[in-house]
Amino acid sequence: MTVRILDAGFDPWALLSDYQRAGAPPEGAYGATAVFVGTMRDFNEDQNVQSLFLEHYPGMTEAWLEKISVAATERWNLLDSLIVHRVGELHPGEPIVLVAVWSAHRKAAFEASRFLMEELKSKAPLWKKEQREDGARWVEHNTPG
Amino acid sequence: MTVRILDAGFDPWALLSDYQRAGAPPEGAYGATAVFVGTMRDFNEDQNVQSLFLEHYPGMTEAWLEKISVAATERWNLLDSLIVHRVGELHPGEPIVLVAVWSAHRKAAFEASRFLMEELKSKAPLWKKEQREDGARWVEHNTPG
Amino acid sequence: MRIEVRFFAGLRERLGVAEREVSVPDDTSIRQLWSLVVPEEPLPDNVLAARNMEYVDLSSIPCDGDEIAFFPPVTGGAG
Amino acid sequence: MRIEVRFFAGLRERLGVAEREVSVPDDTSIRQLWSLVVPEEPLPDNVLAARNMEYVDLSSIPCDGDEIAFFPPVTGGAG
Repeated sequence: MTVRILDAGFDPWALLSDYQRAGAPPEGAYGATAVFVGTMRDFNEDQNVQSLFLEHYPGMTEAWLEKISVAATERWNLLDSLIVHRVGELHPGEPIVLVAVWSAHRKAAFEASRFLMEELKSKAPLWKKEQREDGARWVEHNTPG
Repeated sequence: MTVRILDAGFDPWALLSDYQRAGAPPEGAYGATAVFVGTMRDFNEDQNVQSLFLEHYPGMTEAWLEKISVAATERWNLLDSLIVHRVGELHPGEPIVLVAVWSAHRKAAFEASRFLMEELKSKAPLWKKEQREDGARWVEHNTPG
Repeated sequence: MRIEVRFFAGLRERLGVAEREVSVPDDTSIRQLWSLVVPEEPLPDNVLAARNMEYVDLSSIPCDGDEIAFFPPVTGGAG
Repeated sequence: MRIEVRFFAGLRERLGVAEREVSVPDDTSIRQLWSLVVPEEPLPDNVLAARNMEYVDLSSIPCDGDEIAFFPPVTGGAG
């Protein structure tokens, strides 16, 4: 069970490859891996977004992500989970968030990955400020999934 | 929209990295990527499985996977999809199937990836033969997801 | 009419045949085709059939030159 | 009691303060704490509060040495 806050760009596939190669989770035990990657789009609500600034609450953000990881692990009997979230300045096409879970069967993996994303978006202390052509503004709320 | 049947081992993360780097789907357009990887476990119904042989129906397997890809693309307005399935002989820890979808928002990605896996498991012409300590046997049916 | 008949997986192994081209009367249904090709073996309850690589009902009637496949329940994917 | 008060994101920018250590009477609720620290600004309807990095109700009463954070609705993740 791993949670990481990164202030520089990351390649979700390279990160997953390294994570699995390092032996977590144990090979042969899991049959299902579900991954979600959230990427910065170049539009939001029909307006061009040029860049994004992501603020977090150091300590609490990690604690919240660990809390939901524990909840998902217990509820779906996960073999492992990984949450990675970017902070700082981002540009379109860059990954913002990665959620991955490993389980014996696919039902648990599908449900747990979706649960983690919804819990992350609704309560993890992270805030986005969008830089558009007409200026910068804090995003007011997340849309339901 | 891509479908591939592979008769040699593959690294799902390297494959996804190459696929995205080749420019499909277009960067900045998608906000959500959902991926499912099914991996060979070293047990099934409480028995050790040493290896697996996967047979397919060349032509029909690809046609079925393309058919469900089109269905998912239309239903969830996907920006792209990728299905990769192994055939031939496999060992524990090896990936069997990769499903990936790209969309503007996460709801579509979560639902479409799960739909594709269920449609693949229930109707794609593929058959598994397990090699166990007590001999080889064809798997009789898939478990519901 | 001439039909290319194919068998897959456990069915292929049990019957000892992967494909066979047969000549059958017109209006032979897929169910009847089985009996003509494998008279020694009753049609399995859970058998699936495809006509030119698309799922088809056992009661349907193929055309000359069609490829008809019989196979057991599918077991692809993982997880 | 002494409380470390923190503000994040739009709230931090608007108030022009990221953190401030304050001394307030015992039994000051989190809601009252806001009024003491930011008397010029009404408490936003949608404000969230955390006590020592855990979500907490605005009516709860912190202890000496606690860290209390106020922040707007969260907007992390993507997709």
